[in-house]
Amino acid sequence: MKRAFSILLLSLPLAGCQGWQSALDAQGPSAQALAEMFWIFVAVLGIVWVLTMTALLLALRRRRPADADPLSTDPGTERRMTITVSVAVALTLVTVIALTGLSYAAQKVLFSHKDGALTLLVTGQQWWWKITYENEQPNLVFTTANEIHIPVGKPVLIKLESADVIHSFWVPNLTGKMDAIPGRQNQLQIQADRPGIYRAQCAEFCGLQHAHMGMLVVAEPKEDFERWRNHQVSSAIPPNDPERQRGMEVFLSKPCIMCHQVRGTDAGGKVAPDLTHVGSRRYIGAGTLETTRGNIAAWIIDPHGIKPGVNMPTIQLEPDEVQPLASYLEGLK
Amino acid sequence: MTKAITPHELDAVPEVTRLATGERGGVSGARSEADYSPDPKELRDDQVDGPELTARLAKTWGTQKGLIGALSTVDHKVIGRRYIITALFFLFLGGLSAVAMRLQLARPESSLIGPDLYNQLFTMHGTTMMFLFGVPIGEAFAVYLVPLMVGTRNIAFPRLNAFSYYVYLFGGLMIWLAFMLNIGPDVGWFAYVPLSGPEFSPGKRADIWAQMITFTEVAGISVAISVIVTVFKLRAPGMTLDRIPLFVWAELINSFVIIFAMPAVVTASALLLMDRLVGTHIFNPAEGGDALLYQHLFWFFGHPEVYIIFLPATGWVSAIVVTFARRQAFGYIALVLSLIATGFLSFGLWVHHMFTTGLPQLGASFFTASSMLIAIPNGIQIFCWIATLWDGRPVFRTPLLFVIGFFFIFVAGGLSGIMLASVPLDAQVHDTFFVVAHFHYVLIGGNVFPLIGAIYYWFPKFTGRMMNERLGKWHFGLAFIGFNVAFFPMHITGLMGMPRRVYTYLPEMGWGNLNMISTIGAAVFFGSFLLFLYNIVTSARRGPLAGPNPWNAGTLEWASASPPMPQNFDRIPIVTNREPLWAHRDSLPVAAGLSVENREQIVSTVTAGRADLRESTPEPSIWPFLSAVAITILFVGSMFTPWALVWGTPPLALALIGWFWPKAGTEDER
Amino acid sequence: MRTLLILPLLAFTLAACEREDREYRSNPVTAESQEKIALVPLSAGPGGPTEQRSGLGKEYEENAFHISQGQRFYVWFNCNGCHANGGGDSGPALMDDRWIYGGQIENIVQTIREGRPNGMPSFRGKIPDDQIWQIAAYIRSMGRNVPKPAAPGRKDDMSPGPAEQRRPPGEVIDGGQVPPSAQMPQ
Amino acid sequence: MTKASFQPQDSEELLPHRIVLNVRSMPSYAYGHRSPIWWGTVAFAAAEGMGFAMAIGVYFYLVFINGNWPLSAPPPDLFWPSLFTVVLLVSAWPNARAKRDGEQENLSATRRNLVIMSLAGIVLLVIRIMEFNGLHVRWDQNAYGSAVWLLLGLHTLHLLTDLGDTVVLTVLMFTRHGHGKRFSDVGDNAFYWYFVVASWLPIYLILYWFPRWW
Repeated sequence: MKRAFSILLLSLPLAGCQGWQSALDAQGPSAQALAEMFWIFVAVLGIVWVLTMTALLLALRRRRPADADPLSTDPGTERRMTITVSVAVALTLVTVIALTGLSYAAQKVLFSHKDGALTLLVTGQQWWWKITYENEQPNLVFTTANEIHIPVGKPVLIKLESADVIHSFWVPNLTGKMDAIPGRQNQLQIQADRPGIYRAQCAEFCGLQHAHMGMLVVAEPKEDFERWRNHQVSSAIPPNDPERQRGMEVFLSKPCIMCHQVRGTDAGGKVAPDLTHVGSRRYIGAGTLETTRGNIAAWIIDPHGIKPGVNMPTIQLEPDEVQPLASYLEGLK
Repeated sequence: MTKAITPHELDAVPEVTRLATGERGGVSGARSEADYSPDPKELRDDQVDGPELTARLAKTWGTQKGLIGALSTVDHKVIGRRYIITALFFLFLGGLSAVAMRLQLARPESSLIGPDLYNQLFTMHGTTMMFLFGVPIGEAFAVYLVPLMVGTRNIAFPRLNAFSYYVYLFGGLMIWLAFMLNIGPDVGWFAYVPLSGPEFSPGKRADIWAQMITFTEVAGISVAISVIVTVFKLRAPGMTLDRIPLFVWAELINSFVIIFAMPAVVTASALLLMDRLVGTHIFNPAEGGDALLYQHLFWFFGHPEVYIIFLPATGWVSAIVVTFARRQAFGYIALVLSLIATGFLSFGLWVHHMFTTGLPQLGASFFTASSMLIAIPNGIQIFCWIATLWDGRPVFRTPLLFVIGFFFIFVAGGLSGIMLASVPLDAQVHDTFFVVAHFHYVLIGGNVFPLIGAIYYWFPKFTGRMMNERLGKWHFGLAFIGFNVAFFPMHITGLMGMPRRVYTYLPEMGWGNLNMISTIGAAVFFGSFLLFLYNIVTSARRGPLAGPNPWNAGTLEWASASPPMPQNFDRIPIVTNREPLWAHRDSLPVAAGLSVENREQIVSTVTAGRADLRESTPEPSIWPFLSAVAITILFVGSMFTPWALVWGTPPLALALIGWFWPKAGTEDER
Repeated sequence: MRTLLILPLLAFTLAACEREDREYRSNPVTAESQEKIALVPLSAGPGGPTEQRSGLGKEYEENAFHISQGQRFYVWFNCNGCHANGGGDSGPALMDDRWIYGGQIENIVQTIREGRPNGMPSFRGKIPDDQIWQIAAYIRSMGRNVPKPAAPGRKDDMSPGPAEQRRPPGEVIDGGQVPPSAQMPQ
Repeated sequence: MTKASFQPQDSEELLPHRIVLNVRSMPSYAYGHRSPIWWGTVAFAAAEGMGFAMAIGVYFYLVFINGNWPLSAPPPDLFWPSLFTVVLLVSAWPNARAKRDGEQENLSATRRNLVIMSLAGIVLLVIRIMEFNGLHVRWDQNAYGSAVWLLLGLHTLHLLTDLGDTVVLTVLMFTRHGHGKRFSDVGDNAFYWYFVVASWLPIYLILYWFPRWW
């Protein structure tokens, strides 16, 4: 038990280095710069801490005779301590100035935006992300939700807005966070150096389901990205098997269409995530459940069991409607 | 018992000499001579001595029996004791809510506590710890100890002080009662708009939070003013500025920070209430308002708030270090100046809480520099304390152990704070569990550990009994280990991407083990407090009796009985040294001539501490309590209808008039 | 002394107001509420029309969270397209005291669910039952027919006038005139 | 580790006293900074002044955010606030006399001054009501309206508080309590009135002239 515990403790610092939502597993240039800077700070400040604590422990030795008057001071000791304290303060000042300089340098690099290959408008909503790919060609503009695809090695500009309360956009593997504030627009640049799937999560408390407001950033080679984009722009492909056709009927006859949009059908709601290609996304419920038929069904039957307080209502479905509906949505690749 | 004065001692107190020989400063005017000559029939303390003097003064200064008497008391020790117990009670409630949250977070996707309750819990935890424990506990110690330490008999404006306690109590009870009624605020202790605004926080929950701020602000500022005036005007004769105990300096500067910081948060909460209740548009971007304005106002208070919590702790640390190192403080002037510098600098840092809001980079850089700079005054304090210990003869009793714990934890927290001061690093760790770890290191390390040390240290003064040393050491061990096991892993969970204020997380995030460790640590930490509680209760009943000065400390509070008599001192001491009891081991120089039958105390000059007036201080009165009740009705009513400001004012005005109306023959205060 | 403190606390807790509950998972989950209500207080024979209320109405219109959700859905489902902010446009006003088809929450639920002649569509099957109740509760708050502490404050939006909570408490007069604007199909 | 290492004072008793100073002949009250209450008033004024500073900060923050100012409303009328300012400034004179006569403990003059100050407060309150009428904007109209009402309301609150204080003190002066320390209270009340005057001047400029200059 004890050993298992100490192993766990030892593995702690290492565990932070990996992960799909980790600040120390840097996958982009700015996260890389930040991680390096973080370790420099840790080293410098760690030394400061160790030195101070050593001084403290040494100070705890009894140097004064037991019968000394507490008001008496020895001028020599007093002078030596004054010098030592002054030196320590001076060293602190130097350390602080050095770290401030380091911080400025990193800040300059981080916030100098290069020309983006891509501009995205990300709107935080309670509790999901609406993503609009902007483009000068109107036919390449499209809206999706909770999953961003970016080409590897290209800087991507993210414009951040909010539809209700303050949210914060944070992909730790790629860069630091930036708030989405109602009435304002903030900007942030992300770039991934390696293909991969990185998780983002809302970092500003935004109400009941702040905990389940995730998003994926999928970095992929340019060709894959282009393919993905061209597919996302298109409307949903009508289903051709009877079960999914039945599912589509269910979808269109139920409250779903009041909020959700599936391009190419009558479903034109704009207040909830666009479902045109929901089946191609890896997660549903804003990074809450993996996209499988079973999870989609579970989500539709009882959204509040999974994400209590979400604005998705519980709707009235016959038992034989659930399966086709889930199949239909899962098939919206 | 009285001894004649020797010329040698008079040299030590030149100001006193001048006074004693009849020199008098100040305005000369057409005042009647009658005011100067005391009533010849009135008994004075140069006419009686010994137990008789003690008994007579105790009768004059005592608190009456019965409920009315208890509610009318203006004794700073009675009010201070209530303040301390109430603040500790809220600490306990805050701790309970923390344990509930830790249980929920121990496992991923745990369904123990839903998001609605969890949001209320973390809001209550933060609000309670900051507003109902953190600020009041420092003030509570000031209320109890500052008059004793500066050698006077009561706090300045004792009725205001009593009033502030009741306002604080009612505010705290209101928010916890609301929580039990499921109207607990659920918008975080910072209550950012628009989430806390009228559109996204329906019902009364956010109103309760905002109004609680009003309560604690009224209470906080009132105490701060009482403390400032006590330190300025009621110091024992001879206590010049450089003889003020470090604890008193810390509380003085703390009070100034409160006076200048609290108006910002009350502005924020009042504007929030106005937006919510009467439809103003201060925070509504569609009508020319701005959501970030709220954050500026809140953090203009919120950062000094951290120092409001920390500054009293520096006072505790200074007192404990000096007593247990058996050596006077090294670098007294440097310590005082760095306290003042901390107070000033604390107002220049607030934007470092807003680095991720997209403010202009240049402005943000300025705040990086100022935030890092505050490491300097804090560093000076730490080094001076270490130097004091170095040249001392440390006695390892529980209070000192907790101070050593403070060094380990607080310095670590301060250093991780330097990371947060850097704009780019903050962009990564802001609003993650890294920050949670950081500020618990700073606040628990910087306030709670010294506080527990302070309680072990002053407990004999408060109760007349010592606390159990063995339990104290166990308490320290458990608290130190529990704390670090609970909070150190949070640095890592934060870096692994876990945001703050989430009620749960997905299993695939891989944060489960670390969170489980944190929960175990939190349980141990909480357990150590149960031990503490047990120690307090049993020691208060059966602990060994303590004399007036069980630690053989140097400051004036130890010159009073344990627990102190209602009059604190039978005669007002005269101060010739920073550590009067170390300087005068055989007898205490005192001033005589105050009334035994009326509540008189010496008013002295601000800088030189020269005795100037013998002013009478207010008698007990029920009106401060009634005023607190009236203001509570007004505040609570105004959450439901603005008309409460109209119908709530006459009762309040009546109560205030009752408060200030002079009693025949005695004098009163503002 | 301690019991003295606990007793009022207990009493308070028992009387805890429903106003602040956040009942996001409607129960029973999918059933449509069955309410029997009359449009006007007139009926053949003495004693007025027979009515049967489930008490659900009170639960919704006295609850701040439900009303606030209703306010959200009122915009999401484009009610303001015809009724504006309650002052009426091509649809009748919702904040006055005249109610053509009855102004109790049960009437409003029925109106939303079934639709009414001259332009009000039926939302049965389009809006889940609990959301209809929430919208109806919000509509009740427009004329301040709900308790003041539960009524919404101003929105973070252009201000059309005093928010629901600041309006004087309204009355409900059943059986009004169809406004001219709503008489012709738009 | 034991108590012994503290060189304990052994005795469970308090230190014996040695009287080195006798304060018998000291006065029991004083004026101005010699009296604790004066410091209390200053401290309250500081806290409230900070409140005013915050409110003014909010106002200018909103100006800065919006650019155009005032927002969709004409600037407020000038007549009543200017009259208010004049009356307020004039009232500083009886206020100064109240303080001086109070310090000289001249009961009849103090009574007269306090009555004048109470009347001045009431007149100012009436003018203030007219002032609210001439703002041309409601608090719930837009952020500009909210900020204007905030500042004016905050100052009115202080006006009301001091008026209440003055009236109670006036009544006291006509009772048997009108002696001794009451005169010191008159001085503190006068001090607070100066605070009301001083805090008004910037607000007057900000509310009524600034929108015209912007």
